[in-house]
Order: sequence, then structure tokens, then C-alpha cells
Amino acid sequence: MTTATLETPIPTKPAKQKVMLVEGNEAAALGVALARPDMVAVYPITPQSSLVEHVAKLIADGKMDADIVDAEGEHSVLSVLQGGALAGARTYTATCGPGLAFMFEPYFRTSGMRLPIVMSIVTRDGITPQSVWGGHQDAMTVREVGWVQVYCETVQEVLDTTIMAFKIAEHHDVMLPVNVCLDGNYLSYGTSRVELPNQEDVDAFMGVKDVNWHVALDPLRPMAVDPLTGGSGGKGPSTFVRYRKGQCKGMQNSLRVIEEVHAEWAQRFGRSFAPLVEEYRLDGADYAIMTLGSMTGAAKDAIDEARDAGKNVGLIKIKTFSPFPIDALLKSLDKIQALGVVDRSVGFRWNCGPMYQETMGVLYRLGRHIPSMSFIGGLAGADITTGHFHRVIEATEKLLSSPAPIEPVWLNEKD
Amino acid sequence: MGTFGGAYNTIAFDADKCDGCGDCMTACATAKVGVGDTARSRIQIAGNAADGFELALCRQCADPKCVTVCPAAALTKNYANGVIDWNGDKCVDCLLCTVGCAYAGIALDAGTGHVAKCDTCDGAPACVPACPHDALTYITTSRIYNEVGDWEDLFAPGLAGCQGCNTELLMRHTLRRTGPETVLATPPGCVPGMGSVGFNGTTGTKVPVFHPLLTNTAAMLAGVKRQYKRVGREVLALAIAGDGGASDVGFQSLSGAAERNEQILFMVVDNEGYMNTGMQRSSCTPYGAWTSTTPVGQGTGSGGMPSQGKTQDAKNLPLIMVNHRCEYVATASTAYMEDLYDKLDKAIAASKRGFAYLHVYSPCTTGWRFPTDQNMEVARKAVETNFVMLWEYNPADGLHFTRPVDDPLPVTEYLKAMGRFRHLSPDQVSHIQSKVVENLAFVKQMAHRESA
Amino acid sequence: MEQTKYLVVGSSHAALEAVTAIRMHDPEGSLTLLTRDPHLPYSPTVLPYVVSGRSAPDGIFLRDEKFFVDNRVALKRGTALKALHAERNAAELTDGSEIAYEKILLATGASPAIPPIPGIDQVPYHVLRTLDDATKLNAAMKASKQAVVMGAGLVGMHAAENLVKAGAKVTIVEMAKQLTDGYFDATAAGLIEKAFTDNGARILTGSRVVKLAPSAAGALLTLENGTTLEADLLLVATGVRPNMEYLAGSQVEHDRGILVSDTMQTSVANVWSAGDCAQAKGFYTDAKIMNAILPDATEQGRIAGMAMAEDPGLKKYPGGVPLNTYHFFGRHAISVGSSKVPEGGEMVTRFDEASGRYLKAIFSADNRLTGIYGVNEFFDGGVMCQLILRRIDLSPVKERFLAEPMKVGREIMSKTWR
Amino acid sequence: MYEVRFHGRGGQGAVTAAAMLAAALLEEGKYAVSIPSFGFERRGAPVVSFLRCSDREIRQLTNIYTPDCLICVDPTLAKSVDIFAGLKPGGTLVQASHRPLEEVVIADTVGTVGLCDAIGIALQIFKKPITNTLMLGAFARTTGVVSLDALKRSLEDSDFRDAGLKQNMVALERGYNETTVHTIDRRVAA
Repeated sequence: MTTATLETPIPTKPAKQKVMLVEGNEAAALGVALARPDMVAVYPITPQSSLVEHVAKLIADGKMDADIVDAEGEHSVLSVLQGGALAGARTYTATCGPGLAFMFEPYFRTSGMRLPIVMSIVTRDGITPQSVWGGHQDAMTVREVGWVQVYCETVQEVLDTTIMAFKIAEHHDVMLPVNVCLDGNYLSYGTSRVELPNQEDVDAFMGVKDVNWHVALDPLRPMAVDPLTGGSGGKGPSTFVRYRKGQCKGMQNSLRVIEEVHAEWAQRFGRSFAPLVEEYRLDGADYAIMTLGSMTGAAKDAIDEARDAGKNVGLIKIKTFSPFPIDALLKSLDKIQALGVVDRSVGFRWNCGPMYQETMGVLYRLGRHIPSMSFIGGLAGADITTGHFHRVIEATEKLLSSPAPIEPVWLNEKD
Repeated sequence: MGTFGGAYNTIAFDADKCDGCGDCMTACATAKVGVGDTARSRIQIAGNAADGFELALCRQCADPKCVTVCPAAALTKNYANGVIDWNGDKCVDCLLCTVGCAYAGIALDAGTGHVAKCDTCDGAPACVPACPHDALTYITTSRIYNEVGDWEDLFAPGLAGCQGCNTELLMRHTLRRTGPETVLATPPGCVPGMGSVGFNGTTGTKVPVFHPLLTNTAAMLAGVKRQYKRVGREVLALAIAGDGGASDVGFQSLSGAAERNEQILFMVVDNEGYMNTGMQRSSCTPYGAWTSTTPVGQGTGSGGMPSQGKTQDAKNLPLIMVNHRCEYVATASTAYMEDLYDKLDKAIAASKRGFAYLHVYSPCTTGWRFPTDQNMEVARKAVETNFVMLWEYNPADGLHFTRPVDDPLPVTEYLKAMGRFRHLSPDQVSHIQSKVVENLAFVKQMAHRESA
Repeated sequence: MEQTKYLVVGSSHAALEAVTAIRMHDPEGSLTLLTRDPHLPYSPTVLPYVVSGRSAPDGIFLRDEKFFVDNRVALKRGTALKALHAERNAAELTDGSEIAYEKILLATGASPAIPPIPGIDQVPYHVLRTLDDATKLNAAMKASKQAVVMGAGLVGMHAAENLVKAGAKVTIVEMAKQLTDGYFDATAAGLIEKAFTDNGARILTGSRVVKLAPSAAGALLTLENGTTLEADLLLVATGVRPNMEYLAGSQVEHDRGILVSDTMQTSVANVWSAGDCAQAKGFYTDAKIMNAILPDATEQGRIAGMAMAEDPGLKKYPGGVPLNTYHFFGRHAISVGSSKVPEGGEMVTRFDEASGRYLKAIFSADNRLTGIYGVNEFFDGGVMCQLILRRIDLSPVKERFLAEPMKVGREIMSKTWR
Repeated sequence: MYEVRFHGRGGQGAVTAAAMLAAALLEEGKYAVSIPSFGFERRGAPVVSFLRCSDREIRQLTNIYTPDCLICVDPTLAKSVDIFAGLKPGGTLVQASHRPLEEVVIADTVGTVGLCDAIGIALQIFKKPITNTLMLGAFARTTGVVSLDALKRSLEDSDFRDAGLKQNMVALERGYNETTVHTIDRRVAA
């Protein structure tokens, strides 16, 4: 399948959309409502709280028809949704940081059971040291668990991507849970102008709901969900191995599906977002900086200013972090001679940012040496301003002529 | 030949409780011939205090020899109630029937010159309530057998349980009762270990079944139930969980679901430890019990306590559930199937309104170390000593005992039945006995208060 | 030719038990029950009570029509087995038809043995083996003033008592030295005789009828010692003889009865036999004996049925134990087991003349009960039979047992049940 | 790009004011982004929030370090917090205060001051010292960056209902009408 099946013809011109001013958390809630989930389970945690408050309010006001479960903790939140999804429900929740850590046990299992649950991660830096503020450490820590993870740059992208996430998750070639990551504080509380899609248009975009065609707990077609596999007896590990392979296939398929869904979204709603990797003023650039999430806006402004100052610099933004968009990224990396990667979290094992670490793997595949360095900024709610990006641009520019430092640069060390 | 497969109510005799007082015989003779002449009673106590007492009473045999040897067609097996009926109009007093019976269940009544036999007083035997020691009971469990017999067994044949385990009995009965419109959750433990969720592509049940995590059974089931409710389908959400998953690591989700009054039937099979994974201690393991993590050792354990089994008392999970004010909470035992069935019926009904919790005691032949043929006996002794109490609770009627044991056996009668308590010192035994007394007092107080 | 998987010939206890046993294991196999009697099944044992009027002739049937329908049994009444062609698994019937069977049970019972007394074919007499015999006798009894009963077995004694109660002057003629010979011992027989004479009957033991001739009343009997007796009703109850004439020409071995193994199988494949026509091993001896009593017939019938249906639960026949109960003039006598004292064993008797209570118990050398007899002494026949069959060691309780056989017997058997 | 920083205390509505202003700017066809600063939501603690507006799309989602304008909705805050940090030279201060200009703390960088007795007026209208709507009126009056009409339309679209809406409309108008605007004439230091 190369194009998404469309339930209704795509209008040539999108219907007029309501313009609103909302914070990122409310945008996510509005997106969820438009996607018409059957079940939402919530447990509040900073900086996600206002998101679930918005969802609860939408349901209370009758603007959203979903069963809301105020569970006693994130562990149960995700567990309730697993049960719901196995009974055919479209499901949604949101969490972050310690909540994500607490739900790790069912979190790991969601992807294994191939349940298309959508969960926003309103990213929060990891404790300890104690912090309730933003940072990507939570989402980065669970990047190896088989969820699709996409990061949003703007409030509008939060709204639109939240809707798209359901379509990606439930795609028969994917059948995987999806995290929509929005930066705690800057995106969650940042209030911005958004265009609100019409419900009918979203319904047409979403098509017919078909959540549990694959795995179900339904007396009409009884099956044992998740029987014991592996071991050295019986059929041995083959069932398990085939299953894992299928999960990886689903992850790889999602790259294609994410692109298709974004393309359809652009056609229907007139707003396009780079699905996997975005290039900004990269053509003709000698070097580039690489960003993720809400920091990208300031970075783009800095790039514009640097270009105005005669610097030949461009920008690469990652939207889809899991699965890592290797092929798309290779094309972008092939255009440049040096790279500075800005992470909002830490990769403890390599003493660098995790996105930098992942990119180094891609760079190896490129087959050409590109000097690169890691920048770590925006931890625990710290700001990454245009000023910080100018430092990044300057340091990256130096890589064209000087050896790359091994140590990462900690952008907010003295802020 | 009649109807095969039926079961009937019966008068049961516990020889250990009989002291030969003869009150049953007086009651029988009074009821049947109008005078308390024990010689004319149809129930006859034989024996003596030294050797123990025995009972001569019609066993209402399924394949009665008295009937086959009657030349006059005066005896017939009544397939409606199981009683062997004697027809005085047809009887010719030849006494051949007495020759047919190996147990003197039918004998000459010298007062009439005819044979006489027990007819169970039309289902209300006079002898049973007359016994001052509860040695006689009128067992009506047959109702279950007769009703359940035609229901579909929703578990696969040949579940891989340990020999003598009562859990298979429990699982099969429970699913037969709940029927096919059930979604079953069996968190890690003995129940999936027996194959309920199957291995490598096979399944153990005919209903949808899944392994939740040890920690999230109640939450996952809540999700399943809510979605079916949302789409207007009547599906029973059933958990059959072990005590470890419920009382320890799974307690949070259990408590949360109970507080939200999720419409779930949550059954805990309490074998007082992690018996599937090597018999480790759980919070439901009783004081003094040997487990593989509360071993009996030579040295002194932590805090200077001797390493002589578990040093803490068991958590009383069902009482904790009462404090959630669930729609229904009950304790049950497979030694009292009739009681269990009543509770199962009520729990199923309650689960349509909210959270229903059933706590079933499940002696573990392997982990508790007793012979495989003793499961029911151990379960019964637990109740007869008040080590385990059978009660039920609902918010409207409060808590009440369903099988009060007013004259309990000493707890040693229970403890000595299994190896996990073999090492107990007199001090430990007296601790357990005092806890039994304390627990009983506590639940009694609760029963009193709740019903007040 | 009609075909059936199981052909059961006979319709009394052994046959009916066999049917039940077959159906327990094989609910489907075709089954035919053949009886020479025109009636539904009944027990010969009940016939004395039909004679006395205590049992209504239509109230004695052991099974109703529905039983045969429910159990898919083809019931063929009024036709007897004429010849067994075992070599080709076929039964030839008196109506000229044949039935091909896979397995056959011969439970054809016995018929009265008529002694070859000169003139017997010249006089009217009654026998008592069938329901029709019983109704005829019942009718005749009402008009009888002086009756003679030949034979003092249980059938004869029952009839004699009935005749006494009906008002007839009754004489019992018995060849043996005592009444109920073979059932009860001399002491018991003495008690029985006293009861009869007290009620006006005349007992002539050790007497033999040598001649019979028609008379005005009916028959004139001449005894060995020359005495003559006039009888307006003569009942010949001198014993029975197995029905097995149909075996003529077959390979089925027979002696006094049809010889069977301890699974009731005859010497010929696919042929079994049980009940009064069978000669099976005894409990006390490996020799094959006739043990024509009702409980034994049911036991044999059940074993035969299980064997025929190949029921894996089949247990071997333990051997026949003599067992009789007898009710007379409000008193009752019971005998269980053998009257013979085994080598090294002992016999204990207790007799209370005042109450007429009599007990005799016989033990083996190792204190197992081998026989027990009682008149007006209450004990449970079934319990005693089990003590004998199971060879239960009574050493620890022997004294108590003799003092209170009923109580101690019940105690022991209840223990075995638990 | 025009950048505003709000100063207030927890519970006074500085964050809401920033969002309301952003909505009003949206009404006028401008792009606006507001971001609160982050802290525990304790009543009475100093809080700040930020607002950017522009005629074109705003991409930066960061705090504001060099604002064009400060709106201080609490009269006492300047004593405990350096509200003037980073203010662009010649920048604007909109201050809630009943005092005359001479008694108000003003940094050297301030070029224009709008003063409004927001507490006094709020106590009359709300019986509580809620100053944020009043100060939006004062901002419109002082800077002209947004019109009073746009603010009113924004208020109508907000969550305020009935009496609350009416009171806030009054507050907006009085804030606008009862603000005095002062231009600071300074000799620019060498």
C-alpha cells in the first residue's frame, strides 16, 4: 500500500477552520477530542495536568464522548487503556517523567501487544535532582521500548499531530502505540494561535474505527491474549522471535505511514509538517545544527540571523525520533560538512545527547566523515534562546577547520 | 436404571464429632413412629467411646442392591430426590432387602413387623438438627452438581495443576457458572501456570483469556469491562488471581478499581504465598509458616528473631476489601462448595453493579507440604479451627458469618495437617492460637457492628 | 432373520440385572429380552404372596413397559427358547422364528420338578412357579377344606401357611427328617414346626408319597407307611429343575445346571448363563453348585451383563453363599452362609426357649464368620453376608459379636464404608 | 516583534493577562505567543509571564529577556524583584500604583510610564485586588500596541461569564481611562 485509503474525497480547499488561542496542553486535548477516542484514562502530573484537566472538561461539557477513568496512578492508567483497547476502544492518555517511569511495566507491554494507544508525553526532565520542569529525559529514556515517538515544534503541530497519531497507530501495517511528545512548559503552557480543524473533516480523515482487528478480548471470538512463549521446550523461541521481528517491521512500516498520513493531512487541512526530518535553509549550507521539539523556533530565528550575518549554516530538525528516520536523515546529512546536535536530555553512557548518539550511527552509514559535536541545553526547564543557538552555530562552524571536541557543550551551565 | 448423572442431597456423618448420645435416634423414632424408642430409629449409632462411633443408615445408594433383590417391586430408587422409597402396599415382609444391604440401611422394625428405612423426612431429616455436636449434616451440595452438570466446561481438559490442587476445581466451577460471555484475566501465578492462557499458541480456555501483569489485573479488566459497557454488551469481567498479585504488588490496582467501583468480579485464590514460582512468602503467608524465603534455619534471623518461618502475621486482604465498601466481599473455601456457590452467584450479580471480591482459600499440597489427597481435609480443618472464617459482606446488610464455627477445634488440628508448620515451637503455636481468637473477635465485632 | 447384539433369555432377577449392567456400559447396542411368560417380569419369590392374596397380581411387576422403551430393549413375551445353535450364534424359538445374536445370556430359571410317583398324572395338582400358577392356586385355596402340600421347602411352607390361614386343614408331607431341610438346621426347623402345628397344620416329615389316585375330593395320597390322605387341593413343591432342554445338541456344557465360569461364561463362545439355571462355583468350595437364591441370581446376572458388554469394571464372581430369610406366623428365620463347621472351626449356639430366640454362629479356625443362623434373633443378613464374603477377622470382637451380632456387625460394616 | 513581560504575584492573574492580551492581538490579525514562567502555584509569590507579538509568525518559544514593555500589576513588587532587568533602553513601564510618578521606582532604561491606581479601582469593582484586566486597559492606553476594542472582544470570548464579564469590561475601560501616561525626558548618558 503506497497511499492511505481515503473514506471521502479530499477537498481541494480545506473548510474554514476556527482560529483559537490555546496553550499546547489544550491543543493536545482538542486534538484528542477531534479524534473521538472511546476511553481516556488520566492521572495528573506536572506539567501534564492541564492537559487532562482540559480533556476532563471537554467530556464534562459534552464536547467529547469518551469514558474517562480517573485511575489511581499511571500504572493503572495505561493498564485500563490496554483492557479498553483489547475490547475495541480507541484510547488515549498523557503523562510525563515520574509518571512515565511508574507506568513502565505496562508501557513496555503496550508495544508488545501491538495496541494502538496514543499517549502524549508532556516531556519533563528526570529526577533526581528534583525538578518539575521540562526536558526530554523521560521520553528519551524509554526510546527503546517499541513505541513510535514524534516530537512537536509548535502548538499547532501538537494539535494536528495528536490527531494524526491515532491514524498512524491504528494503521494495519503499524499497529503500535504512539507517543506525541510536547515539551513541558514551553509547549505545554505556551499559548499560541491555532486553527482548529472541523470535526467532519477530521472524521473523514480518520475513516472507520477498527482498533481490535488484530488482538482482542471478545467472547464472540475467544482467544488467549499473550500466552507464554519461548523457553527451550515446546515450540522453543520461534514464536517469540517472529513476534519481535514483527514489531520491528511495524516500526519500520510506520516511517512510511507517518509520511503518508502527514501528506494526507496537508492535503485535507492545508498545513504541512515535515513527517520525519525537516530541513531549514539547508540547501547550500556548509554546516548545520540539529534540533528537536520546541527549541527549533528559536534555532530557526538564529539561523536566519546567522545567514543575514553571512554564515553558511542550515538546520535539521527531527520530528520522528522512534523509529529513527535513518534514510531521511542520511539525505540531509549528505548535504553538509559539519554538524552540531542540540539535545534537551543526556545520554549517560556516551557523555553526549541521545539524539547526537543516534545521529553518529547514521553518520557511520553515510560512509563519509563529518565532524560533529554534541550540545546539551534546556535541561529542567532551562531556556534555549537564540543567543544559545548563536553559540552553537559558532562552535559548529569551527568544526570546518578545527578538530571536533569530544566533550559535549553544556549550554545552560552558567545560566 | 433411571437417570444417571444426577446427584442428591445426603445426610453426612462425622464420626470424630459423635459422642454416641443417641439424640439423633430419639429424634428419628419420635418423628417416624411417634415414640422415642431408639431401637426403632432408622438411624442407628453403633460403636463405643473407646473405638469411636459408627452409623448404620440408608446411604440411598445410586445402584441399590436392596432394590434389585426385592421380589415384590416394593423398593424403588426415586430419581427425583435420590431417596430409596419403600412401598408398604407392595412389601411382603420377606426381608430379602435386608440381605441386600451391606450397611444395615434397611432393617426390620420390630414394632411394625415391616422393614423401615430412612426417607430423609422429605428433605428435612429430623436427626440432623437433633445432633448437639454437628456430627450430622444434611449436605445439599448436590444442587450444584445437578445444575452445573449441563453447563459447559470452559476450560480445556487436562490443565497442568499439581496433583491434589483444588484450583482446577475452582476454575472450572467458576467459569461454568459465569458462562461464555466472560473475559478472564489470570495474572501470573498458578492459574496461568496450569495453562489457562496456554503456551506457545495453545489456549486453556474457551473464553477470551489473558495474562495481565502481576500488578495491573484489576485495571486492565476495568478497561475491558468499560468498553463493553460503552458499546452495550453484557460481558462479565473476571479475574482469577493469586494472593501475591492481589495483596502485594497488585494491591494498588485492586484497591483503585474497588474504590472506583469498577464492575469486576475479582477472585483471589489464596494459597498463602508465591506457590507457582517456588513457594516464596507473600503478605498473605501466615505467621510461622515455612516458605522458601522464610526458611527454617539454624541461626537467628534479622532482629534477633529465630529463623523459624514467617515472623509476621498475614495481611487480611478480604477485610481490607470490606473497607472499600465493595458491592460484595466474601471469603470461601472449596471444602464448602455450596457456600462457595452461593457466594459466586451473589458475586456475579454484584459485579453487574460494581466491584465484587471473592477470597477463596486454596491449600497448596506442594507448598504447604501435605499429602495430595488431603486438600479438602486441610481446607475443612482451616474452617473448623477458625483459622479461616467464612463470611460475606455487602453494603446494605453488612458483614455476617455464613458458616459460623462456635465450637472450634484447637488450631493445632489444622497446623499438624501439613509440613510447613512442623517446626513450630509451643510459643509460636500459642501465638497462632491467640491470633485466631483475636481475628475471630475482630470479625465478630465487625459483623455485630455492620449489621447493627 | 432378526438380529440383535445382546439376546437375554429369561425375565427374572438375573435377566433384569444383566440388562441393567449391559446398558450401564453400552447404552446403544441392540438388546432383546425373551421370555416364555406372557406377563411383564416378576419374581417367582413373590408368588406365595400372590397366593395368599397379599400381593395383587398386577402389582408385582419388577419393570414396566416404559423401562424397556427407555432402555431400548425389545421385549419378546410368550415365546421360549427352543434350541440354541451356538455354532452359528442363533436362537431358535418355540414360535418357529430365529434370532441371530452376538451374545446370549441364558437366564431361563427353573421349573417345578415333578416326582415320578405312580398316578401323579391321574390327579389334579398345583405347582407354583408362574404367576398363572399363583392365581390358580389362590382361587383354589379359597375353596379348599383339606389340602396336602408335598415338599417342605420354602415354597411349600409359604403355601402351607397360606392354606392354614385360609381355613384349610393342611398336611405337609416331607421326605426329609425335618422341615426346610437345606435352609435351616434342626433346631430352627423345630421352631418352625412348632409354629405350624400350633396353628393346626399336620407335619409328616420323613414321609414319602408312593401312590396317587383320583378321589371324590380330588386326590388320594398313599404314603410309604400306608397312611392315606384325602386332598381337595394338592400342591407339589418338591423342588425345581433348571430349564435347559434347549441345550440339547449344543456344545454348552451342563451338569445339574449350566456350567459357568466365574464371569458366568459357559463353555461356548458368546454364551453366558446366570440365575437358577446356572451352576457356578460356591463360595466355600471350588466345586460348582446350584445356589438358586434370589440375591445370587442378581449378582450373577450383573456379572454376566458386565462381561457381555465388556465393562472394564467387571469383577469376578466370589462364589455363591447360601442365604435365606423366611417369615412364618409372625416370626422370622434367617440363614446366612454354610452350616458346615470348617476344620478347626467352631459352632456357637444360643437358644432361649422362653422367647424362642435362637442363634447359631459358625467360625473358621482363624475366627472368620462362615455361617450364621437365627430365629427371632435380629441381625442384618446383608451385613453378615459381607462379613463372610470379606472374610473379616472377628477375633478382637468375637465375644461382643456373639452377644450382640447386630450391633457389632453394623459397627464393622459402617467402618468399612467410611 | 514586540515583547512584553508581565510581573505580578501568584493569584493576581498575570498569566491570564498575558493570554488575554495575546487573544486581543490575535483579534487584530497579529501573531502572538504567551508563555508563563514556571514555578509552584503559590499565592503571593512573585511570578512573571511573557508575551510576544508580531505581524508575522512567531517561532521562538522562549522566555523574554529584553522586553519592550513591562507590565507590573502589583504596586509593591518592584521593591523585592528587579522588574527592570533587560528592559530595552527607552522601554515602557505600565505600573499599578496610586502614587504620583515621583514616588514610583523607575529604572534608567524606562522611557514611558503608564500609571494606574489598579488596586483602588479593583477594590471598587471586584471588592478584591484583582488588577490584571485593569492593567491591560492601562497597557492599551500607554502603548497603543493593542486597541481597547480588541481587548473587549477578547474578553467576550474568554471564560468570563455574566457578572464577571461585566465587571471585567468595566475594569478594562476604567484601566484604559484612568491611566496617566508620562514620557520620561532623559539626557542620554554618554
